[in-house]
Amino acid sequence: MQFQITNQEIKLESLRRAILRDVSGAFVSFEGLVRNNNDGRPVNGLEYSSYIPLAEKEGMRILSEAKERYSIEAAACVHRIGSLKIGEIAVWVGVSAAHRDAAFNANRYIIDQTKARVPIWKREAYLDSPAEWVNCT
Amino acid sequence: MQFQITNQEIKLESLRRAILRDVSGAFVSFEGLVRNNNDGRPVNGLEYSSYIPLAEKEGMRILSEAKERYSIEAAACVHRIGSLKIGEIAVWVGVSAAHRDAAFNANRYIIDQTKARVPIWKREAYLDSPAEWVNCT
Amino acid sequence: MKIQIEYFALLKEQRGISIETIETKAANPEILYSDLKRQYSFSLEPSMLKLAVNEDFANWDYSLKDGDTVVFIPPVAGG
Amino acid sequence: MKIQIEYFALLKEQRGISIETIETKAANPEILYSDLKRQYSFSLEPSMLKLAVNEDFANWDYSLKDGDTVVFIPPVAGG
Repeated sequence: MQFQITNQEIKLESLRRAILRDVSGAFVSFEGLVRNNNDGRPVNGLEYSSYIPLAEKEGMRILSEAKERYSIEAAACVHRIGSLKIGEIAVWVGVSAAHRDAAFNANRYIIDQTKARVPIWKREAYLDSPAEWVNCT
Repeated sequence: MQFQITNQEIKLESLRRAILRDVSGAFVSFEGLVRNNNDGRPVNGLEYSSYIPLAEKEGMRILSEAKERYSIEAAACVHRIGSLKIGEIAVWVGVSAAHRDAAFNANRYIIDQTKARVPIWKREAYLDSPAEWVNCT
Repeated sequence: MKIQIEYFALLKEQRGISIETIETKAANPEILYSDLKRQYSFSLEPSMLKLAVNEDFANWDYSLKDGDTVVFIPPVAGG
Repeated sequence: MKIQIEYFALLKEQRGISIETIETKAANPEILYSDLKRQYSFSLEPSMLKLAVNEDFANWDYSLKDGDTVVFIPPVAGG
């Protein structure tokens, strides 16, 4: 179980390997990517910031909850902060389990709860107007 | 949209890249892995076989259905055949979408339908008893 | 008429070969499978199988024609 | 008493700095935010914020003590 805030590029393969077990029959990963628009407005890139000590604490709580609720082997979540370009990975969630039902449900739980509860903020740089903090209007 | 049966090792990174788009805000991947037991019986490895022409046809139908039902950008599924060892990837499903809801739901649809409809068979080699065709008893 | 049959998984194991061409008078795949099941002691009941003719799914009452390729599809278990 | 305040996202932008230590008589974070909101014209209503004291979530009626670190948490939007 690992929840990490990082300012480095997210490297998929090492994260994936760290949560696979010999008993794992299913592995589900989610990637949140910087896309080129938000509700149709062209986006240049994103800037993420976080209140890191609380983010990592709350993130670990979410992973523990997922492990209690679903029959999973391991789970991890890494969220990047700083300036990101289109196509870059902002957040990654990986879950391994014996069976796919638990892996899908736990992964969905972790990303939904992370987006709702973990103190991370996103500022979108638009091509056609000033940057805006998402959700803060 | 690609549905492929292969006897080669499944390479994740090139598959992932092939379905990412600049509009993709979410990417969900599923891996079905060979695990070291089935219902508690120790497993040595698996052998998969397929009726390939029909498998690829039915697989493409499943991908088309997923694209009709969910707002996704792209989807692909690759299933390996031949002898697999513990920890190897038997099946991979990747879906990109603007939003995570569609990516999760479409991915789940594709793997569920693939397991139910695509002519692929699995023979488990047990450590303690003769090999068995899964589902054929 | 001549019908080509491909066998997979448990049926291939029980038949001992993966493909054969046979001469048959079976009007449809239901009758054909019933003949083969008796001949080779296939353990799978037809209700457990799906059917493909000429590389696509077909119904059990499909009228077999000379040169058709038939596949009886055991329960699948991908992934 | 002395309270350390850290600002993030829109609050950081509107305050112009990310951290400060202030002298205050505010009994709890609710009163403290109300003071700061007036002083710096913060646009976010308290109902939109969550609150952390000393690196964990806290209630708005928490009794502030000398040396506490307070963070007002704007609506989050990770991923």
